[in-house]
Amino acid sequence: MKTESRLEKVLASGALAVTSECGPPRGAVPEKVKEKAELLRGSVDVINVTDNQTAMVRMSSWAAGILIRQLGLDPVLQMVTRDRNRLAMQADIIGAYSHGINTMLCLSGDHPHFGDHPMASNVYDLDSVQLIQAVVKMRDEGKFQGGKDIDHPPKMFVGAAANPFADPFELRVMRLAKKVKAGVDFIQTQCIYNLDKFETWMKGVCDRGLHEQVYILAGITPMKTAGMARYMKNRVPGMDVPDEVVKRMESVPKEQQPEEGIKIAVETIQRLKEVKGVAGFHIMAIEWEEKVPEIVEKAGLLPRPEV
Amino acid sequence: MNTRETDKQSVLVIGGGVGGIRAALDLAESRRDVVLIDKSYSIGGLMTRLDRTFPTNNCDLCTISPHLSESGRQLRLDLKPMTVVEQVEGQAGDFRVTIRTLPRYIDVEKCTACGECAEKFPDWIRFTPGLDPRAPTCMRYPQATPYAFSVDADKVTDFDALQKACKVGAIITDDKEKTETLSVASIILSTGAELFDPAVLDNFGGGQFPNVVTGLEYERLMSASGPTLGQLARPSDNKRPARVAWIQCVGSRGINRQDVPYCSSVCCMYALKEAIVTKERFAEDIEASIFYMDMRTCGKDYELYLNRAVNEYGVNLVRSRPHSVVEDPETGNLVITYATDDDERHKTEVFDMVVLSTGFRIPASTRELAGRLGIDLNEHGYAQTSGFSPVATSRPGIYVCGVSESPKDIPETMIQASAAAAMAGTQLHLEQDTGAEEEDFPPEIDVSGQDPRVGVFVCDCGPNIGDVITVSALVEEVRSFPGVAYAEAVGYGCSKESMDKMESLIREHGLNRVVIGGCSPRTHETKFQDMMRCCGLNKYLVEIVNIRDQDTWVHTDRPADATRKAVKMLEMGVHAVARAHPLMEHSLPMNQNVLVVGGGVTGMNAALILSDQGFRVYLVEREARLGGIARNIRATLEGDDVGRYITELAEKVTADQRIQVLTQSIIVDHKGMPGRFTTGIQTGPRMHYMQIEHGVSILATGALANRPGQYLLGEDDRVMTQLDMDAKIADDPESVRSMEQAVMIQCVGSREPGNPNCSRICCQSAIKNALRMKNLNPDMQIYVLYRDMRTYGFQEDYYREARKQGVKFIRYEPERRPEVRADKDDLAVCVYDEVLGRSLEISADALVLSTGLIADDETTEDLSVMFHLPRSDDGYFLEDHVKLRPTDMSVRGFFVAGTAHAPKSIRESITQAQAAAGRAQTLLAKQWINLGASVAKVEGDKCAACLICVRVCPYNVPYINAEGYSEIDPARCHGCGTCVADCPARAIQLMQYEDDQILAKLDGLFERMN
Amino acid sequence: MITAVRKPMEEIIACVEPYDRILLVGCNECVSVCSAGGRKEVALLASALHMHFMKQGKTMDIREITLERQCDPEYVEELVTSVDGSDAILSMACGCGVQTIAARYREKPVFPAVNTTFMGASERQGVWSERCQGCGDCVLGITGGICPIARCSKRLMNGPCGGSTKGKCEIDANVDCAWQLIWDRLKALGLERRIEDIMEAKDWRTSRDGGPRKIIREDLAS
Amino acid sequence: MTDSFEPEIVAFCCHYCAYTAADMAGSKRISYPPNVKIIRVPCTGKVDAIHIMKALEKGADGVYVAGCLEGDCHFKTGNIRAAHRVRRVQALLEEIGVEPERVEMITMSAGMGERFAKTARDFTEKIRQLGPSPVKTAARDFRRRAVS
Repeated sequence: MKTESRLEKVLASGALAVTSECGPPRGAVPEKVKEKAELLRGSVDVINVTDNQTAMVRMSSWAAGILIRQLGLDPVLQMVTRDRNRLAMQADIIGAYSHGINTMLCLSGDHPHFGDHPMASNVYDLDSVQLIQAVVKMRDEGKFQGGKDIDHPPKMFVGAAANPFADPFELRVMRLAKKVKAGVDFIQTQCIYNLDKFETWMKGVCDRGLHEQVYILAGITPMKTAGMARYMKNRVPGMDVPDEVVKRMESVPKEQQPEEGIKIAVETIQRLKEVKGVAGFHIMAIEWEEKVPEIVEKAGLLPRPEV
Repeated sequence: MNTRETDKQSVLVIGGGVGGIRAALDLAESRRDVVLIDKSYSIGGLMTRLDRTFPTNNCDLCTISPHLSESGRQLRLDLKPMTVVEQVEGQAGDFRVTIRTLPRYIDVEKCTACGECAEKFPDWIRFTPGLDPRAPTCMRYPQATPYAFSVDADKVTDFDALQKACKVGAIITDDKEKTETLSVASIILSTGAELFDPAVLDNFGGGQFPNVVTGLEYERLMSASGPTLGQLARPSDNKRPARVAWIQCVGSRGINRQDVPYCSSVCCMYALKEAIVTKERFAEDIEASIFYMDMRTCGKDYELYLNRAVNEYGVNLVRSRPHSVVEDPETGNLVITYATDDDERHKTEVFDMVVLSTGFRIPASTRELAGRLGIDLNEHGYAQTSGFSPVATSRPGIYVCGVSESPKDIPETMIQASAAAAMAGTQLHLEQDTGAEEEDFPPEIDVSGQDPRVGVFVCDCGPNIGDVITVSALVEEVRSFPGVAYAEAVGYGCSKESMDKMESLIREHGLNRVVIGGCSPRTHETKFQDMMRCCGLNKYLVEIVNIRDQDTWVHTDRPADATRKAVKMLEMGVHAVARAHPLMEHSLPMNQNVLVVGGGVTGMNAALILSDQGFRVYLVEREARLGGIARNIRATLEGDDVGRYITELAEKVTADQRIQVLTQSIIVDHKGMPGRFTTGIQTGPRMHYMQIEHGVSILATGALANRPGQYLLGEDDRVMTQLDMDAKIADDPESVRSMEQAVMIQCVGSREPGNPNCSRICCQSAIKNALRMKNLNPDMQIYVLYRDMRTYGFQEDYYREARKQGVKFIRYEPERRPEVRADKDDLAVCVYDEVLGRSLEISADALVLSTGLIADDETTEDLSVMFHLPRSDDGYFLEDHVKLRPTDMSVRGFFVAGTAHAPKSIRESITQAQAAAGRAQTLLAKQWINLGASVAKVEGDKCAACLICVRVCPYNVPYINAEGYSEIDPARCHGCGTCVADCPARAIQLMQYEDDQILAKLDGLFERMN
Repeated sequence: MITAVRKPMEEIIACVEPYDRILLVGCNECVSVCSAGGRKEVALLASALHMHFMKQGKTMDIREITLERQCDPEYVEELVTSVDGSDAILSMACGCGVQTIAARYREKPVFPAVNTTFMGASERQGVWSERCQGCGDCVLGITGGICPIARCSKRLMNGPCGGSTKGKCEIDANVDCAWQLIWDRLKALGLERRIEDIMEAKDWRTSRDGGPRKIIREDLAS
Repeated sequence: MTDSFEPEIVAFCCHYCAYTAADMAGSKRISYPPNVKIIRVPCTGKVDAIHIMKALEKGADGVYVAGCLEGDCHFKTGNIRAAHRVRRVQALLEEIGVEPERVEMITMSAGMGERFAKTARDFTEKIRQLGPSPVKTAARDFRRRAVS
């Protein structure tokens, strides 16, 4: 074991891991964080805490992470390289680890253009691959970016994202390989609707043996409405929602659409369980956290293992 | 070269339509005297009556005006309107032609086209002749040449009154018919043709129902200068039609009493053009339907035009020859009754207007004229020519061009006109350019450093200016302008007397700038520029202020305002001319050698004509021997022996001392400017490098025989191209004779994606081979599978003959192409017959594919890069103007001919070769090229080398030179000034229109106002 | 080339309003090439200012001069006689030119008339695109000649990110994804494997982050 | 005073189309307001934005550029370049509070004498409605104040 991370332990046990996420509130309301986290208790292994998701200001991910930790649950600290330079990021990593946060996800983050602070400076001192390298270096070599030793290095279980659907597709396996090379421990993928394409990607991943070097958690997002399906298909960059999925959502009456969305999510998990290289699931139920337990249950992923 | 008597002989051009004008201009520009006669009062012919022309849908007036005004100015061109040929004696090189000029009753030299006479006596005066239904005083087009009126003597009741009305004394009451005899070396017939009058037909309502018009009448209805001033309105009720139908082949391709059998060649395109323009310019929702038999869009890029008409504009094509047109007397609407291939039952459809696409007819007057000229006409009344001498008539020394020879469109007429000019020129000694014409003027006075001493001369143009404003008071005011040294009223400024007076005043008062207040610089600038030169002043030191056309004529009823405006206009002129400085016209010594690229029929013909005129010709051919693609052709449709022709031609070229033939040679580099090119060539089996210097270049690189891998071509011996069959008939007639059944498929590899244009020659090739096969074995069954039979012009005769001999023509649609099935014993073609409505299977001893031509893409690409020449999308060379300059290329000094330009027949290639030789002579005839003065000039030290000029120039002239600033070659600059206005560093000025001159005009206008 | 665009007239007018005599200085280098501040733009701006102040009933004395290069003191020296007769200087050069003038003519207020935008290349007539950020440590040799710092919206050194869609950047469908371009180019060069080489965290000291930069060529400077 | 306002209008006309059309209007004796003064250029592609600005600055109430119909430019694309420049000048005028309508691009063919006259009439009427150029009036008022 590289770390004390609960996620690492679950994955090492060979069980399919289940992760989910919780978006911190846009205000000083710690109760909100706790409410959301409680909804997930018992259904998932760890809870991702997003970092100024979609470039909108929210409670910082490490602060929300500490609140979750205080509940006895395990947060995954998401960190985007957009907002902080390497000084700030390393400081936050040490700080978070000091509060018992031992799992993190390295991301580049959405461009400020998409959020409500398009006028903000766009830092990107590092990119996501370089952040992985930085965290791994802190953990394994006990060194800061500047080269100096760290007094009690933070032992983080390091994750990163992968989008099997973005362009150019042929590059997607290579980019994963690059993150693996940078030292990443686990991967959470973009939400999967186009299963064929995902399987093609996974095959590429397995062909190169990458699945043996990194745990891959397939991303699942249940859709609430046909409108959401259309929006994700047409408006969200890097999202691949096949027409059949949109049609399937449209084919049922509005009031039954949420149920259909959950059904699709469950079927997706069931099919992906059989796919070689899939080590677990990352269920992102955006502002719909209460449905995660239902999905996990219906997908036959309960109970969560004790580790 | 033959030495010929040079007793100031000229060439006589009969007919002043576009063809005649082009031929006359070509001859004059190549230093031959020419007499252009026309029986009408002013020249221009049919084209000036068209609204817009295909395929660019441009306005004709803008494009033809330079041609017409050019012809009015040419020194060597003697224009004789209202003149006809009486008698021709003598022989080639030495004709004596008697011509008769009808009285005009107006002295063209004196007439200023003021219109005073027409104003007073509208019934007596003709400004323009023609079909225009408006008053005879109307100006058909503003560039009428000669720019003068004529009197209709039959209608004049009081010559004295008329004489008094003319203030310049241009009325000649006792004008008489004049007869004179000209010494003429050769004659060009370009009298054109008439359009068929459909009133003689009883089924289409032409001349009977108001809303049935001919194509030409429809052009007038659309034209901005037409009777409705560009408001498309149908005659019966002046309402815009919502549904218009065109009926093709009215009076053409018929067998009835009033019909002619041949195809008029232009009607398909003009109908498409009219339909497109109707939708484009008037309303998109006007429904346009064309009833046709075969859509004959076989000119360069015409197929694309057809596709655009259908796909982009939604023009509705109906393959049918309608039965009748009947009017609904209540509404004036028209009911067309017709049947189609797939449905023989008669259908009816209602339209608001019907346009009859009428074709060409040779008028009786031409037949008479032919008699007087002693030339043969063919059975259709057109001048008879032979296969390989396309512009020579039966009588040596008399040539023909344009529609007098066969029906054709404007670009073909232009090509043939230039060809006729070249051939007619061969009868005449080419005079050396001694520069004598230039030397009539005294040496130029150096005015640099002198303060402007502006002289202002204001014409009264009789009442035209003088009746509206008081010229003397105007002159008085002008005298007070700063810089004005002298001002005077001069009556009719352009009269000889006034010009003389001005000259002496300029000298007397030491004037160094002149402003003329009078009429338009468009018509009179040259005249006053010459006056300046007579005074020893640079011709760019005069400014013409257009008081007549743009002030007194348009403000007649407001004399006070007109006067104020005239003052301001003159003030602008004075300010501007004060800033003017002498300009040098650029000229370059002309290299007299010619480079001809391509040693096929086209290249050889061009080389021979130019060599005959005394020019050295380098003929560069890629292959080891001369002849090109025509070596594979044995006979033409008309039955001429191509093989013998090529052999003789090659022998002549090889024996010619002035032609250096370079076979196995390719062009590798090129530099220089028009008149002084240097081209590098690698030649011979060892690729020896040499450079040649030449003044002009003719591109005759030909095209390639297409061999697409379709219908088992190249896989099965029984499948061949028309070229293969042509050779087989000549070389192995026995095998052809033994065939019982043969199938031909048209449009293989043409008119389809990848090669969307029509190859033009395949329909005639198919007919030719079919007739020859029938000749070998009359019992042979021949099936021609076609999309449209495009036997334009007189080829229609052969098409009809083939049908008569039992050749079967089966139409197919591109969506349902024929299919070919072959095994060892049997070759069969399966085709869906649109008429029978079912599939047929025809077994064939031979399957002959009409594969046509494709551009020699590699060659044209290489050369276009080297020579900086544009190409069309399908890889043919692109001419400078698809309508009016079909042989010239965008780079001066380059000409294109033959199939390098577009697919065409041998005869058409020869014509263009002759045209290219003729056009080349317009440059070669001069020792110097005058490039004008209005060119853009870069101030190097201001230039930021930003490349904007390089990018915006429509002719790709500017470049960044070795010193790192933009340079504009005055030899190639067209003088539009676009680079000047876009230069961010204000480093470029357009001579004659410099910024400070334009700003000075604004100062002149506003200075005393504020 | 440095690119610039003219400031809104309102802003320019507010700067020069208090004065009666303006020296309007163009530059014949980059800003001429990008049509922002050469002789032509100087004349247009002068005319527009004239008209604006005429509307206010004020006659503004505007003298137009375009220097060969405003970022060199020798050229800027040419203004010396004209400056005396002016109350303020309005420069149409990039920020470098404005500062060179300000440094030389300390007693006169200097205003920029353009916004300096970026270092770019011209794609075609009238279109300029950012190509370089002057990071001081060029990586173009390993990115196939396409700069991820200037041309990737997130200046990712190990892209593309998950937002790359059909060759375009997620922030704007009119912006090419730099990493798609890099990938295409590497493929064309047969260097696909290079994409897996990790570009280490960049040392930004050579860039602006290291403080204002200066080049001293000892051999030339002495 | 606006009642008797007679605008001063400058028309930059290309030689091949608009100038010829003006002559055509003359030949046909089609009257149009004398307010329009023509400056001939070889092509509207030659008309510089500065020429238009200077005309207004020097005292024009309106300026139009008249070239060939689209696609008919004797020099291929000069009229299109001119149209772009006119739009740019309009934008600049708007920025300094001068009505952009005072500047316009117009196209016609050589034969359109009627259109030339109509354009001159319409444009003059439009400028008459707009009133004198604000540039000019203020300057004049100012001078008047200075004198009194």
